[in-house]
Amino acid sequence: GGDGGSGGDGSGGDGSGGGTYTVGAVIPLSGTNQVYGDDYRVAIDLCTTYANENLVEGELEMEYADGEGLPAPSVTAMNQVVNVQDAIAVLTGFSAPTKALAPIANQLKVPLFNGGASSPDLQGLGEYVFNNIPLADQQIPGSTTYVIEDLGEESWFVIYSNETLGLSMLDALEEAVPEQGGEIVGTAEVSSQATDFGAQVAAIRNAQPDAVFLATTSGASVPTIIRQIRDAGVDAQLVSYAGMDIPETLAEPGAEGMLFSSQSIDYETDNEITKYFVEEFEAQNPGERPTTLQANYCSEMSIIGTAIASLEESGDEVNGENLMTEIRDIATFDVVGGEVTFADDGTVNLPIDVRVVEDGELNVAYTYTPED
Amino acid sequence: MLALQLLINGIAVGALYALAAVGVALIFWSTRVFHIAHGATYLIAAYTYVALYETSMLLALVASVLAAALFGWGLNKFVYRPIQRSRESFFTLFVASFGTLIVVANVISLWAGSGPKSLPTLLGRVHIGFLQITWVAIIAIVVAVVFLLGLQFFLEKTETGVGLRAMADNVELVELLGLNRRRFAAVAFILGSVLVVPAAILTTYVQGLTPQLGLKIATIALIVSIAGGVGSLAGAVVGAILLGVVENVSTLWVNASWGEAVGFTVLLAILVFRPSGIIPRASAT
Amino acid sequence: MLDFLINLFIIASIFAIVASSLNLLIGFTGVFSIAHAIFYGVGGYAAALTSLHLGTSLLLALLIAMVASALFSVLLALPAARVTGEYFVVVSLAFALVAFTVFSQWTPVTGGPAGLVGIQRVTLLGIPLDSNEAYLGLAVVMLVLVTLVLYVIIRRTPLGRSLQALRDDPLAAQALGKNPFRLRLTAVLISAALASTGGVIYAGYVFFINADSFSVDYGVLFMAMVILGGAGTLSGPIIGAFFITLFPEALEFADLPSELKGPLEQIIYGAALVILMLVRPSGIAGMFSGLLPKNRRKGGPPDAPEGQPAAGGPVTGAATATGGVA
Amino acid sequence: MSLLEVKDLTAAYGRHTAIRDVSVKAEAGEVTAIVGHNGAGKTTLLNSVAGVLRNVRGSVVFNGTETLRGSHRGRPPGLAMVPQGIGVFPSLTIGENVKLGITAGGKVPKEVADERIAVAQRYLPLLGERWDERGGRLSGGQRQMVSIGRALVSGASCILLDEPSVGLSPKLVEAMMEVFGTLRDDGLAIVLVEQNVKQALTIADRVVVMKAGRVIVDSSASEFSSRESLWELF
Amino acid sequence: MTSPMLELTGVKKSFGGNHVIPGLDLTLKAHEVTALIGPNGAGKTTIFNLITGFLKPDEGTVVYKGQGLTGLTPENVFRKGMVRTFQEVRVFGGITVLENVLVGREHGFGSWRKTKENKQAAMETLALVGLDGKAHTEARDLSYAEQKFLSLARVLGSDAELLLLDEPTSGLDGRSLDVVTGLIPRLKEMNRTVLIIEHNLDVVRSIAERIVFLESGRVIATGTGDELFARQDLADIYFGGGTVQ
Ligand SMILES: Nc1ncnc2c1ncn2[C@@H]1O[C@H](COP(=O)(O)OP(=O)(O)OP(=O)(O)O)[C@@H](O)[C@H]1O
Ligand SMILES: Nc1ncnc2c1ncn2[C@@H]1O[C@H](COP(=O)(O)OP(=O)(O)OP(=O)(O)O)[C@@H](O)[C@H]1O
Ligand SMILES: CC(C)C[C@H](N)C(=O)O
Ligand SMILES: [Mg+2]
Ligand SMILES: [Mg+2]
Repeated sequence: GGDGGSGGDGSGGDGSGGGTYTVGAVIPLSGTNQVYGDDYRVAIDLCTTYANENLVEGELEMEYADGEGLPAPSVTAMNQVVNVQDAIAVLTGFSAPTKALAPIANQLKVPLFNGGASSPDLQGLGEYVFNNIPLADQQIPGSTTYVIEDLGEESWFVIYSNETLGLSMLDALEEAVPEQGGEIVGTAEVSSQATDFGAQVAAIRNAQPDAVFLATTSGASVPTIIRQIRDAGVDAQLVSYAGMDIPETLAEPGAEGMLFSSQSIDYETDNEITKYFVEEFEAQNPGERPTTLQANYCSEMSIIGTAIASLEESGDEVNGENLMTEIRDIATFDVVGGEVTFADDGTVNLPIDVRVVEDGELNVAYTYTPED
Repeated sequence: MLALQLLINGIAVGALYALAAVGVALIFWSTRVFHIAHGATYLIAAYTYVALYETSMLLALVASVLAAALFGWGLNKFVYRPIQRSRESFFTLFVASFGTLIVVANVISLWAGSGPKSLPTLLGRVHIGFLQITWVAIIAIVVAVVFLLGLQFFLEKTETGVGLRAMADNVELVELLGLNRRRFAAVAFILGSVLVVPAAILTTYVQGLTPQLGLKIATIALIVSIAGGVGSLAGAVVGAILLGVVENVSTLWVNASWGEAVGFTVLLAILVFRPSGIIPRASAT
Repeated sequence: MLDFLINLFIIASIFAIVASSLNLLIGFTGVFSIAHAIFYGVGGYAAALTSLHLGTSLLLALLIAMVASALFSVLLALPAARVTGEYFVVVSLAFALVAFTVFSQWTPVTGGPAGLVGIQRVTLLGIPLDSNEAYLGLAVVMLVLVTLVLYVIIRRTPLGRSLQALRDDPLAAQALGKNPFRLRLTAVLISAALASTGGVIYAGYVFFINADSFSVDYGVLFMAMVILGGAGTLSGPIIGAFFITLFPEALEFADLPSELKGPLEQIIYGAALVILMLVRPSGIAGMFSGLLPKNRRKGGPPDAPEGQPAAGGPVTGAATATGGVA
Repeated sequence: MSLLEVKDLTAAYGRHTAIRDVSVKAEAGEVTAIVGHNGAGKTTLLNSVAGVLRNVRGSVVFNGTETLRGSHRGRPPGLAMVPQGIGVFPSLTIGENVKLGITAGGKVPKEVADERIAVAQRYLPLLGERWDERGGRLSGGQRQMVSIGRALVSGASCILLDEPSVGLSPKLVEAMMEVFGTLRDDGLAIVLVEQNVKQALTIADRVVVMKAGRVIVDSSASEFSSRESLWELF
Repeated sequence: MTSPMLELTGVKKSFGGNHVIPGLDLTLKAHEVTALIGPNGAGKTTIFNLITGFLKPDEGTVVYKGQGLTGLTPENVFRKGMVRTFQEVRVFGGITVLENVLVGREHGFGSWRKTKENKQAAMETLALVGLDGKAHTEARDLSYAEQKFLSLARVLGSDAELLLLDEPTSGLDGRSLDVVTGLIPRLKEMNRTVLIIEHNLDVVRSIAERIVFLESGRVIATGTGDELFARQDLADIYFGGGTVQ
């Protein structure tokens, strides 16, 4: 693991190369969302090694702090990794915490990377905030096009969580579904803490839709929702987005045939980081497949590594401010599955895959390329 | 039709709450421990069952009962009782109880992962026209009624039951009379803990299981058992079912994330107008 | 490092403000509430909204927050008049859950789950409090003020005496002309207003407010601070708040394996609560002589006949099934 | 060997020692009255003997068994107590309240229990009249009767009575004293703590005077009555 | 001239079919010490509860100095000028002895400004029962007898004119008893009227100017000690033999 003491010399070196650079990760290490934090950590650790071996001259060191996927603990955790451990960059995920951390990142001049949260209001949060994941409004059209045009499932039911992500997905769907000639025949809200979805399922049965879209942030409850929908005899097409394709979901028998949108990741891509990630992940987690989000967190280490390497080369001091400028200058990075280019508002625009669960595995069913 | 289905769902969920609530009602009322760690007992029972059910459902059930009983007994003996010995304070016990829940929930997530666990669907559903209800819900309702009657009998008719009621009134007096307060407390904890087992198992079948569920279940159980009427097990059951029904039926008018709040508001209102709960402890004969 | 310590002390001071104000209820009035995170939250939201719509004046934010919080607290005080003792905990728990839902779902006002962003640093009489050092100063001054107000109320006013009388024996207090409802209401109003000042300081510090910072877990945390420090003492809640805030941070310096860090920290925190309750059931403040805890002692006074109801009678509603006036 | 023998008993509440080196005996078929001012330590003594207090040193031998230490720690069977103050569980019926005395005394066959209840109801008719009513509905004095009734049904061979007459009407006090006299005549050991010395002397065989945690007088009742100087104490 | 201090007319109270007070008339004259005696369960404490608002009469009226008390809460009854003690000790354990007395004196917002006078007066009251030396002790650290005294001091320290005392001497030793019996007659000088429930006949004899004998919720006799103690019918139900000398 990449843990370690608080590197006393971690202030970022003096530009001569060979320093130790601390990168913070404010992710859920406990609580409801720990599933995600656990996943992210695997990828982050993996690709920290990659960056150390192949990119930076000095050494990247990870500092994890528990943000629980909630804003308040995340703020404390961020202060901790930046002020005590002198992190020069911070990785995070989840919409609400990312929004909460953004002003701090800008104030402390520490680049903040989001590889997991997909709420559209994460764009334009300031110079220091980078989302290397397509936000929800970019992902939705992929699913609607495929499900309505190709599969002919026209009546939709949306289950959404009443918060940034769920609401923005609902908005996007209300636009995208009719655009493709479909219709939303019903919506039901779920709260993130809930485990009983009887009311929502009853509403679905009442509306008899062709497709049910799950727009929630809580991966922990998605398998249960699916289970309860299926148990009630509803066999509509299930559709969701990137954050939900965790192993627990895929393991749920009722998820067979379910669709997930995510950025298109071509694991065959011929770049170093992709090859490394695919090989090492397979080696360390035999039989498992990385999630899209894991790929994103690996990519973030590669982006940070690349930018630091470039600073080292030019002899500039490696600190948060220079790192931010460097990333914005370079703009386009090799990442797992291809290339990303950061727009000025800190977002990336990528082709979208719609993948289908077949025997617990995800296979690409359709790829959608947004016109800019 | 939707309304009727929601009513049925509400009763089904309420029955599960009720199962979780009777145990905590018994414990809280007879020992005055604000036993939020009942959530930990719930988790231990449920995870034990999940870990073993593939071997044998019966074995898993027995192990679950033993684990719950052992935990409840041990918690009382090694945590609550020493605290009560030095100075009985309601909140001190509550903090310790809360701390225990945190420890257990996190130990479980270290051991079994924090992700959701689920069990294969059990027995399916009964259909009445468009309406449906799960067999699990029916079992829950039956078990709840059986427990209720059994406990009522136990409390009214057995010496130990009367002892527990005496303890609810005045622990010091129980001691002064030379009655074995510790034994009564142990019985209350063991019995109350075992009572959570069906709730834990049945709920896992329909709603899945995460370490976070412990706090939620214990909170609901405590609230309904007080709103139902302190010391009134029937009240706890009625309170639980009321909460389940309000939560579900209210989704006809409000978003689901308000459902629980609406349910609690109803229970709060009941407490304001009937401070002694829906069915107060027998006050007159 | 210094920044980090300043950050911690700001947070600890804020928590100490809330815990101290809660102590007025738990320690001195016998109103067992775990809903205090809500009033802290009302303060936070009030400050955020003031900052977003009315400008950065600290005094204005404090005024609005205290008034809003006091008004809102009436909803909690109403049941407090009828349901007392241990049973009120449950009422406050339900209240906290309902209010939390309002925070997190009433999007037009609270921003819903996304919360409110864009809060500005406050200014005091036109002077901006930009640096963290200045802000720490503000938090500490606020804590001192709140403690002072509490000290005066509790130790120097007839109100304080009446509240404690009510705590010790509601029936006897009534017989001596005290109106339990009005007293509990007053205590809840004051306590809620004071707690909201903590929320104001918090909002101005983190620039971001959403419901998660005011969840039931925090309500329990504040209660734990009061108990851990020593209920019914003025210093107890402050000690408790600093302890509970600083202790987990100290764990950060322990070299825990990262994949176990979250749960392990939680386990250590939970275990610490249990162990402290076992070894210091009356609170840390009790360790220092002269600050003896003034917890409610269960049962009667030392040599009073045993077995008398500590509280009871018609007003306690659920507490006794029978009129306890014997 | 006396039925109950207390030797060098010292008991403390925290740092405050309430009784020090107290030795008393209670014989079967005798009433031992313990008198003394408020706070003299009478209740502490009784509670220590009854195994309720924790911080106790010394020795209590009941029926030949040491009860302070070893496996018999706690309340020995055959010992019942009427505690000071209100001794009623308000939400239990009077019947249940009384029957707890049987529970505390140990398992007995139903006939024996019924027989004891009948006797108690004969002594205290109130019990019979209001058997199924809740204890919380009784007046102060009535509660005291329930408490006494509970000791009567316990089947104990020694009863510790801590100011049983408090709150009772004068006539009832007399009646109670008669009952205790009868029990004594049946061979029970009665330990009676009383404020009212005159009252106690009507049935006492021995009188123990406590002061500030110590026994200052231990004499036969007749001797005590005749010594004016002792009367001055009150 | 003297309209009665307190007048109960046709007061009835039953608990679930049990007619505890089937119909009671009772009058108290100002500046008198009246004892309310009678067998256990006669309804004495219930009468206190009915007068002071802790219980509501089913029927009948309670009039205090010409004002009806019906429907008033206990705290409002107090404000009319009467105060009670309870059969069991109820002190405010967590505050000092002095503060206990102050609680009964301080009412309304204005009392803050009069703290000094109030403390003075409270200390004087404490001196009456011999507790002035313990003014700053927490009440829970007092002995049982001292707590009984404090209960007395608390009601004396209030401005109430009518004092209802429920067994103020129960559980006290002879020495302490004398303090109470010495004090009560002096209350008249302080412009107080007293109604006292008491089972200790020595106490009743020494302090009561008038005795009201209650049985099954009815007044069956009223008179002085000499009149009542001599009556065989009352002895049969209450006094018993021998104890009244
Ligand atoms: N729970 C307690 N905690 C501390 N001190 C106590 C406690 N109970 C009694 N004491 C003290 O111990 C001493 C003896 O008290 P005890 O109750 O035994 O006296 P007593 O003779 O029974 O008096 P009374 O006649 O008032 O019942 C007193 O000084 C009393 O204050
Ligand atoms: N809340 C109640 N519910 C039912 N019955 C009650 C209630 N309070 C009192 N009683 C009954 O009313 C009668 C009178 O009780 P009360 O307490 O007034 O008696 P008392 O005269 O004060 O007796 P004591 O001298 O024993 O204190 C008793 O028989 C009692 O059982
Ligand atoms: C990892 C995901 C569940 C995060 C979620 N998509 C969010 O926006 O918060
Ligand atoms: Mg005593
Ligand atoms: Mg009475």
